[in-house]
Amino acid sequence: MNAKERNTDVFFLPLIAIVLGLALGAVIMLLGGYDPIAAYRALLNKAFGSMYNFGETIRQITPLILTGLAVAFAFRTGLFNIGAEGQFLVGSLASLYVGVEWTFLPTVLHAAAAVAAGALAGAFWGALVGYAKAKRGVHEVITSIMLNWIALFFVNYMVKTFFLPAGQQRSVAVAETSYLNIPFVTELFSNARLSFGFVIALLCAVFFHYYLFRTKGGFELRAVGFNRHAAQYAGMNVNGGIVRAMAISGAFAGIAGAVEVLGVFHYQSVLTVSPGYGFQGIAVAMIGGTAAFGTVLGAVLMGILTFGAAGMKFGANVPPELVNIVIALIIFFLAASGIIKPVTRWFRARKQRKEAA
Amino acid sequence: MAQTPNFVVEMIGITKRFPGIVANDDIHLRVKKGSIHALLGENGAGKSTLMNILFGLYQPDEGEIRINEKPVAITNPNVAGELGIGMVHQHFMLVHNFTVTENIMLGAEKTKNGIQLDQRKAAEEVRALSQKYGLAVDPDALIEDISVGQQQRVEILKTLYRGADILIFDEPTAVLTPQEIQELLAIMKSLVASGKTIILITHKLKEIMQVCDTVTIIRRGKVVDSLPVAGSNPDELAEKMVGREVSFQVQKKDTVYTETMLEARNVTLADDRGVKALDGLSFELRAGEIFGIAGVDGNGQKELVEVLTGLSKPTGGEVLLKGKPIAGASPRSISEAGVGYIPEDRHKRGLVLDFDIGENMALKDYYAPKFLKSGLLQYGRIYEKARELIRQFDVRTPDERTKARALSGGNQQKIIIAREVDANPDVLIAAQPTRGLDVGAIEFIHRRLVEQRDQGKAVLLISLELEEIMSLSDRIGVIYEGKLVGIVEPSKTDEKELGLMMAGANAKEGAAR
Amino acid sequence: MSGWDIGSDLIHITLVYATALMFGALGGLWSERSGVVNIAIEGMMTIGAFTGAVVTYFAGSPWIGFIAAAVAGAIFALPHAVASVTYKADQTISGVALNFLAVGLGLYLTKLIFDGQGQSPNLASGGTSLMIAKVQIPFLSDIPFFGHAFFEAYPTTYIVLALMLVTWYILFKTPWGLRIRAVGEHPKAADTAGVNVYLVRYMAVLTSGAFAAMGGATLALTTTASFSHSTVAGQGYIALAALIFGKWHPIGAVAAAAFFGVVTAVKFLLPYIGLGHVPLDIISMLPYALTLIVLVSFIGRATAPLASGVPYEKGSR
Amino acid sequence: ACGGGNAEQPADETPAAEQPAAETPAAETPAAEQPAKSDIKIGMVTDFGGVNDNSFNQSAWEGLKAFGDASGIEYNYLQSAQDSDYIPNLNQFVQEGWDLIWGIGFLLQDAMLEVANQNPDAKFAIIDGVVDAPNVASVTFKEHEGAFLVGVVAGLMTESNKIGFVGGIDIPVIQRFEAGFREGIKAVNPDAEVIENYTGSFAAADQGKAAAATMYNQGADIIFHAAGATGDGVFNEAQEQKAAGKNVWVIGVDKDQSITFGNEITLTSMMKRVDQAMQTVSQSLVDGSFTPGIVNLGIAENGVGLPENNPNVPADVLAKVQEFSDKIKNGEIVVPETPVE
Ligand SMILES: Nc1ncnc2c1ncn2[C@@H]1O[C@H](COP(=O)(O)OP(=O)(O)OP(=O)(O)O)[C@@H](O)[C@H]1O
Ligand SMILES: Nc1ncnc2c1ncn2[C@@H]1O[C@H](COP(=O)(O)OP(=O)(O)OP(=O)(O)O)[C@@H](O)[C@H]1O
Ligand SMILES: [Mg+2]
Ligand SMILES: [Mg+2]
Repeated sequence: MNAKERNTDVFFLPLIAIVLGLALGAVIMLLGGYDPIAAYRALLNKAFGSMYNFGETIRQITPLILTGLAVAFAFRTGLFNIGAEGQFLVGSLASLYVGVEWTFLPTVLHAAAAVAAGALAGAFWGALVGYAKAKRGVHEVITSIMLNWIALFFVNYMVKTFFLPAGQQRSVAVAETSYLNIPFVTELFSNARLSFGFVIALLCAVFFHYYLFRTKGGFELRAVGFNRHAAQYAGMNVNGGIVRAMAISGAFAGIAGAVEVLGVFHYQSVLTVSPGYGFQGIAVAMIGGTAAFGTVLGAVLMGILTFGAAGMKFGANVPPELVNIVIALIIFFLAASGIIKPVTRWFRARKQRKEAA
Repeated sequence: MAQTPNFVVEMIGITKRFPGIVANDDIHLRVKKGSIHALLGENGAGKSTLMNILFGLYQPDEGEIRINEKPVAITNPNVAGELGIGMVHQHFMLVHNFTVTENIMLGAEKTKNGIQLDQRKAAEEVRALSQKYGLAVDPDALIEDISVGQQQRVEILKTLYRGADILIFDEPTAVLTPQEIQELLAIMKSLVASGKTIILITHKLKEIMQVCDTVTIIRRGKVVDSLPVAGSNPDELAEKMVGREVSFQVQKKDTVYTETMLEARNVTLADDRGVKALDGLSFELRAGEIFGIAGVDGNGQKELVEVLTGLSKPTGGEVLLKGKPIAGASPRSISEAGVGYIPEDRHKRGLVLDFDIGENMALKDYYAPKFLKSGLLQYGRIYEKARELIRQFDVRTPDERTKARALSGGNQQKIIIAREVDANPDVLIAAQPTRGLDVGAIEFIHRRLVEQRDQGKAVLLISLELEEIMSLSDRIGVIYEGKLVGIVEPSKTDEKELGLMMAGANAKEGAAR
Repeated sequence: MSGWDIGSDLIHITLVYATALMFGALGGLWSERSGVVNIAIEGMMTIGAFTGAVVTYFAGSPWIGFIAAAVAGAIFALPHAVASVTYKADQTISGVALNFLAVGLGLYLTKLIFDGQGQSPNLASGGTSLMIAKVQIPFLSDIPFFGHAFFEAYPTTYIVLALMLVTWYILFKTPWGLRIRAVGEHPKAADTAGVNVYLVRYMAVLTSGAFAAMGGATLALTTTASFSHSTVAGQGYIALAALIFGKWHPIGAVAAAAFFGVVTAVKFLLPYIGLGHVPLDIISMLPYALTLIVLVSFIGRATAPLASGVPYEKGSR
Repeated sequence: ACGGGNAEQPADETPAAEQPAAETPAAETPAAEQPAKSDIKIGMVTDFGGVNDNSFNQSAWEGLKAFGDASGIEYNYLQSAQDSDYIPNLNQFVQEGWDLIWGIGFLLQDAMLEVANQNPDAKFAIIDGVVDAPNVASVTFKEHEGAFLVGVVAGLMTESNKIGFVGGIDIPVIQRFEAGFREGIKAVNPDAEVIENYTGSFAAADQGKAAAATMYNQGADIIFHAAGATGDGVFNEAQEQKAAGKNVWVIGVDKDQSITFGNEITLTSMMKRVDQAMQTVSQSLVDGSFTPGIVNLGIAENGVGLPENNPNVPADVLAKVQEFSDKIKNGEIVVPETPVE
């Protein structure tokens, strides 16, 4: 395979995986006696049918970008962050605190401080995982799973103890000065809850790329991720690197939590189950090939599918869980891209034949 | 048929292509029964590939194999086993947390009542085999607890246990001590005497001269020549192999000692359980010399290097660099203070295999101002520097953005050497710098080390290859059980004496200061 | 309530609670010991719960459902094996895909079969229970304390403990086990010794699926009585944690699962030891916090089988 | 066994027309025989419990379904997968011009307030929550009153003098259940001990089962649950205990749960007539008499109470229940809304 072919594969493989995933999803719908065309049309309609829906789709995509980046970042440094879920939650809590209490801050500053608080809390929660791994050798998967649950109950406890208005299952609202919503945008999208958080998420993707591939810190983290022995010998602080990598990863997820509180709900609910953005983030990162831009695209795809799913139920009576199947298939084809390589080869052969003709 | 010589192995017109390279190009190889047949060639010439084909790990694209004059299709190692072919691999194929017996029986297990492993019976067989061929090992020992030489015996026992008659040895001596090498060569002789046939891949011409009957030389996937060893000589073989004349003589200027650069004083390193890997070790390394450390593997070399480079902190004693204590300092501060290090395991410590060449060459100074501008790495400059080093050190690679993983061992080693030498350290620590490399590459690396010395730098050379130590060093320290048991000059000793010291016999006086 | 009764009940509930986790952890063990990372335990348990509940509902016998679940689990694991063994996929990614697939497939099919309902019919409804019944071992169950604690349990608990011993025996005492472990540590060594690495990994992954699915079926057939989105709800991940906690050893993994069971069971017994007023969230946090503390302070470094996560490519170095 | 078939409760207000329609062979019934088609559309949005949780949400959906089938209006539901879905799901109905949009459960309260304010022309109704907006009808229940009555049953019928309460999430609605239940027990049997356990979830049958197991093992003989699908586990455990020869009971919630779980273990149920409220309010929309505001349904309004048939409750106990029921109805007893121990 030459370099050019490799490049086209980077582009084509995901595309083919997505098409195949959707096609197989259609077959499954047919087998179940549903109308796949109506279903996909309803899905797209739900995702893009009106400015409101379009705005809500962006709202759905935003946290996915961030938790996707969290997972991808850790992955790039040799760590599997299955704990974005918990980092997300403590991020929400911290931004809630700042959003409610720090009312002495003026508008933009208040929001910025609240987002920063979310990032810091997420970073701290991630750093715990890194610390346990670096200092005590505890596998990051198991600590993250534990910390996810701990975060869920801890955040509930804090919300109930310090922020709960009588008779409610959610916190008091954050001050309007900390809102991430931009009034004219909200109006443009007929009250959809998209916010400046989307821009923050995109900025995070840019930061992700630059930090990892253009700074010395990123250089170190990648080296640690690939080969910690060589990194250690080359004078890098391996343990510090692991903690730092998990902290940055956690910060992304923490910002996701902040954006949900400051841009979507304006309060924090007492949760019975985690919202699941962390786990979806794993899928997003995988679809995106753990690259910054890829992760954004992965989040877009994931957001459209999950938000559009309700439309499918509504418009074609297809159980919304079908999109999970489609997402699974896409990830699967991407992971085992060997399965679909024959398809790309066939395309190439056909193109060459055409060119030859 | 009857009058043709008795060939057990015939490989006829073998071709094997890998993406972008023809590893074996119409190779013909005929091995006589009861002989030791050498395969010689540069790194990447295609020797391992050819043997992997014979062993059923690869399928040839073209060509035919005959075993005992019958055409065969060796589709996997099981088939090879049935044909009586066994292989001792270049990188040992041993499961580190299994016992010797478990490793030997793996894939050919003995059971009682049809279900349960019968370790005892297998162990008895192993014991019997090791007695028969003089391969002493403890069948119940864990692989990770035994020496490299013993591990190799396990590999040989593995093939014998399966009843192999044709044994392939891929660079078996690269990791052995001189004594172990002699023992191995004797074992090979005894194997052949009992009717086995051996194919030996090695870069060491001396070994070929010592035990082999025939040698086949491969260059860039093609057979250059196949000739009886008797009547040939190392120079001729080397020239055929590399395609040019190779000098085995290391040219050195006279020794000009100046000040002491590095000094170890009573360095001790004990692990959690108090076992001492280094036990009051002392030496001085002076500018303008190559100080060789000879010793059997596992006598503290690894730990010594780790202490000197800051990877571990000694539990006792002092390390002085140009008079300043550095024991326990971080690897980075030691490296910045002027210590360079060519690690023994290039894949583990030397390189980030998934980084490209440019990144690997900048692995230790990526943070230097020359590569940074307002916090951002200047990849343009990093690659520019890499191109320069690639030229200077003759690294064979398509470009500077090729992943280190894709290079041959020799070229990977050159990246490390380029990086460490270019940093212009006052002290260069080289651990096993030529392990597994061909004579051409070895020559190159030796020249670089001597160059450093000649420029007035201090070089600490740690090697298991006595020949390398003898030819390069100005002084030789022998390490045994974590102590330097003697310091000698190469001109006043010989391999035999060194070998004895390495085995712990009676340290030479005037030792350890 | 006497302390003895509470203690006895604690063990009793622990066993009920931990059984599914034990299945899951043992399932993961098979796969990971052969060098295939399995974060899809969650998905495999989900498929097991689904199959167990649905087949039991239609076949009228929980044991048919239980066995069907094991078979379904093995089939469901097949794509993971194909991806990670044949196509050398990143095993983590493949596992993530399977987890998504299981939830999707389980609920999609449930809704398809049961007229749009997101939950299969309750197996204990309508007076006749289709659930697996607890057994009381004659005589032993009459022993004070120990009887209620250990000898009054679901058969699945005894099955999983038996499977733990079987797993241990196979892994450490038979040629198959030797090969599985070799493949998990150093596949190339196994390959050159004539072991079919791919076959071993395929079998191990399929076994893994069957075991984990039995865990899911245990949930559906002994505790939740139906399949829904909340039947497994993260227990597969806990099982994964137990596997790591138990250092990839069958007995260790089962013991770790039991530890999770204990800390969970404590939650229900707090009211009887005068701690009923501790906030629910703090109580709920307890199992996870305790685990974390134990891990960080006592257990520390656990090393996975060396080759786990690394696809084996014949002929590569 | 599909839950849907059990919906027909003897219900006073249900139009009689529904019965014959159900009895005619369904397949060939010409459209003419169906109740007149109407172009009114009523939708409902649930939380993540889903419409077959064997209690609350299911009750709501069955009510809407029964009403829709009887009146010929169009109906549909959307289940929320996460918190952030509430608003888009409500909006989905708003945007497509549905005439009345139900929110099922307390958790939708905030979302509905927001959507109702943004869409003053749309009409909404919520169960179990109070939304202060001019276009929302809020339906709440005096669960404490109904729970008081089953508390009376439990207090009179317990043999071990130990009674359990399994709650779902610790929210005001569920606290009302507990408060009433405790009060009812106290009224007839002040010595009885009440053990309570909140599992923290409405969807964790396994936790319900474990909670019930400990309660029964520690000597309780009757457990009242107010925990949605978590309560399924209470029934499962009771069934097992019964099979092992123990004399234990469950008091069901929301619907008459003996229909699902059988009379062997179901002592009685605290009916919360969500289905009827759904039908009544929906009917008012069809009639044109829809009035926003708060409706609080207690014993007097027939919103809570015991099922018609209670084969396991002796007549004298039922008489006591009737007595207390009257006292509550006429204000003689005021049941507290938060638990007093
Ligand atoms: N699996 C493989 N895939 C691609 N190329 C390979 C593979 N194995 C070997 N090659 C290439 O084939 C050539 C011959 O390699 P081989 O390992 O046979 O060399 P060798 O003679 O054994 O070298 P050395 O002395 O370093 O052991 C090399 O250029 C190598 O890059
Ligand atoms: N998959 C592969 N693709 C390309 N080249 C490969 C591949 N696998 C191995 N090689 C190449 O095969 C050659 C021989 O490999 P081998 O491991 O024998 O290296 P070596 O030079 O002997 O070094 P060492 O003995 O230190 O490992 C090297 O050039 C290596 O880069
Ligand atoms: Mg080789
Ligand atoms: Mg080599």
